[in-house]
Amino acid sequence: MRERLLALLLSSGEPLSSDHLATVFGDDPDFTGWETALDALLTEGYGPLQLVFVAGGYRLRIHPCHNSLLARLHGETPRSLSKAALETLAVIAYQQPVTRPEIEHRRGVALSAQIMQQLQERGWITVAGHRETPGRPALWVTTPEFLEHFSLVSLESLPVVQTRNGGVHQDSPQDEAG
Amino acid sequence: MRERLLALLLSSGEPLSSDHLATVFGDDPDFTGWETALDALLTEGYGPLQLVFVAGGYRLRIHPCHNSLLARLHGETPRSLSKAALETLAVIAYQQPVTRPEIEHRRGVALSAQIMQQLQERGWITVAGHRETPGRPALWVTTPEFLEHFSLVSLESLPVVQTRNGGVHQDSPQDEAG
Amino acid sequence: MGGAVAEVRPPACAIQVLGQPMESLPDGLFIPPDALEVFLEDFSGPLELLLWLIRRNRMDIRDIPVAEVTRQYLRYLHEARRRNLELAAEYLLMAAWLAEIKARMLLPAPVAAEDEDLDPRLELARRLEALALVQGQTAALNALPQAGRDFWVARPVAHHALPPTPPQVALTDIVQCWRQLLLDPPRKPLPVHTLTSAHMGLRQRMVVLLRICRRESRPCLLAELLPPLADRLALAVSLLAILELLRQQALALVEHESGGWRVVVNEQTGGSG
Repeated sequence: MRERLLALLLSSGEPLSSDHLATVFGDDPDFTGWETALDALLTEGYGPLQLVFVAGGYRLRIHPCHNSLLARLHGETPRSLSKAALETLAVIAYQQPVTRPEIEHRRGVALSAQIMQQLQERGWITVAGHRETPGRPALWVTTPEFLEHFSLVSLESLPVVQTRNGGVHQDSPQDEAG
Repeated sequence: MRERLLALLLSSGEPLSSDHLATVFGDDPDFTGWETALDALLTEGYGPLQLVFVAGGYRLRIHPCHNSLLARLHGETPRSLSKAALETLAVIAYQQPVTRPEIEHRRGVALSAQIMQQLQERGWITVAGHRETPGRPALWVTTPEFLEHFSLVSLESLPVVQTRNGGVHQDSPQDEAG
Repeated sequence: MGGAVAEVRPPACAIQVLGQPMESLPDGLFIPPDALEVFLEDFSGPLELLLWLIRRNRMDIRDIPVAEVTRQYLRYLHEARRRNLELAAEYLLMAAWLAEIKARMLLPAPVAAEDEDLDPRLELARRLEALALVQGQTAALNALPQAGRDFWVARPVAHHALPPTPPQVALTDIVQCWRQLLLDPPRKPLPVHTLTSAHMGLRQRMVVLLRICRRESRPCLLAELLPPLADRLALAVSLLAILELLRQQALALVEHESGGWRVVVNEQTGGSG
């Protein structure tokens, strides 16, 4: 019975209401117990499928655990990051926790809200708190997803960057801002 | 792995080719063995689903054992094509690329705009260019949706129709018209 | 038995008149009253009617007895006209063509010519064969398993909103970018410095604001406290200063009797400062 119910749901492009299902199954003794099968599907799902009640009817949905795989099929083709976004990400990665003014200070240009949003949507940066200075600016850090995406065990495994007149970059901008 | 493959196939509204699947799965070690899972699905299906190779890709269908139940939901043979529309479709399928005057010549009657529109609305035919003759008539071809609807792997798998003293029908009407 | 007719089942149009298969009709052209129109409508055009006549008479497309076929064809036309049925001009055109072929058949064939090429029936035979092929192909197509008739596809199943595709960035890009920033630090004035510069300092602005509020010693509108003709940065700093003073409870917001809010010095904490 479960398979018959699934056959109906899978072949339908729109949610099926209980009434509609009842009409299809009718009083046919072959189809007794479809309500029980429906309840079972709602709680247990079926392989990669979940049954949900939405818009007055039942419809199937792919279990969200497959989202990242589906994104590979349906997602737009990956684009490269803009230079501004890349610089911002680099500053946050190496200087975290860091405030937005500090990022601007480091890059020498104002930072558009769009870039921060883009990096946030990627799940690579997040706010980890606020600095207790006037205005309480948000402190930006990289996320575990960032580490995972770039196959980093921890932030310590970020490649060390040395410059000839070393140490300049160690200046924490928060000292300057404070 | 089978469930992941199913998730992809279920989420897709069109057949997925091996190449496309290979691109999605990539070299990711998490997804090794998807080819084996695909073969298993082809032979065993999955519950009420069967996997078929059609229009150059893999597509899930409801197992035909549920057909009578599905007919209850969807109604028996909805909107079947008129004889004229079916003949027009056959001419386009077998003679493509073909112009409208050539279709009319083959069938021996004028072709109503309505029929072409109906076939286009079903997504079965489309214009693939223009013949470089006076008036630049549109060249009609069938679409992948046509293949899928008629369970064809490719145009080469259209059933061969022969006349008893064969060969005469091979005269392409475009030669006559051109 | 005719040779060239496509090897398919009976004519693609299974002609039925009032439920009776047309094949069972007597040869003497008996069409039930009111059925001729239905009968003719079943044909796409004159070519198909002709093909049907040839098949019914078991004639050979390659060797059509034109006189007999023409006779039968015209009987249908006359019958239709007698019943005031409107026939497409194509039907009359076909009749003219048949008459022409018949006339040319009566002419003696030139001795030297290859009879194949000069057979006046050749073009008609070609057209009929082409149509027979189309009918065969149509039948073959219609016999294929069709979606919604012989099988149903699994409709695409919905999924959750998908995570955005990660951009193509390598770790080396980030490292390289950071190195570049270190090697080539920006030379432009820095926004952070602008904030701490003497005339724009937040702390200084807080002091000024607190002084104004104390001097006025009345609830002030927010607009009154903001510097007139100031640029965006100065406005932002002033607003920030007010917010900071509110947070430190040196200033307070009070509801005014005329509606809206006013800023006053908080006498409990900041008033004496």
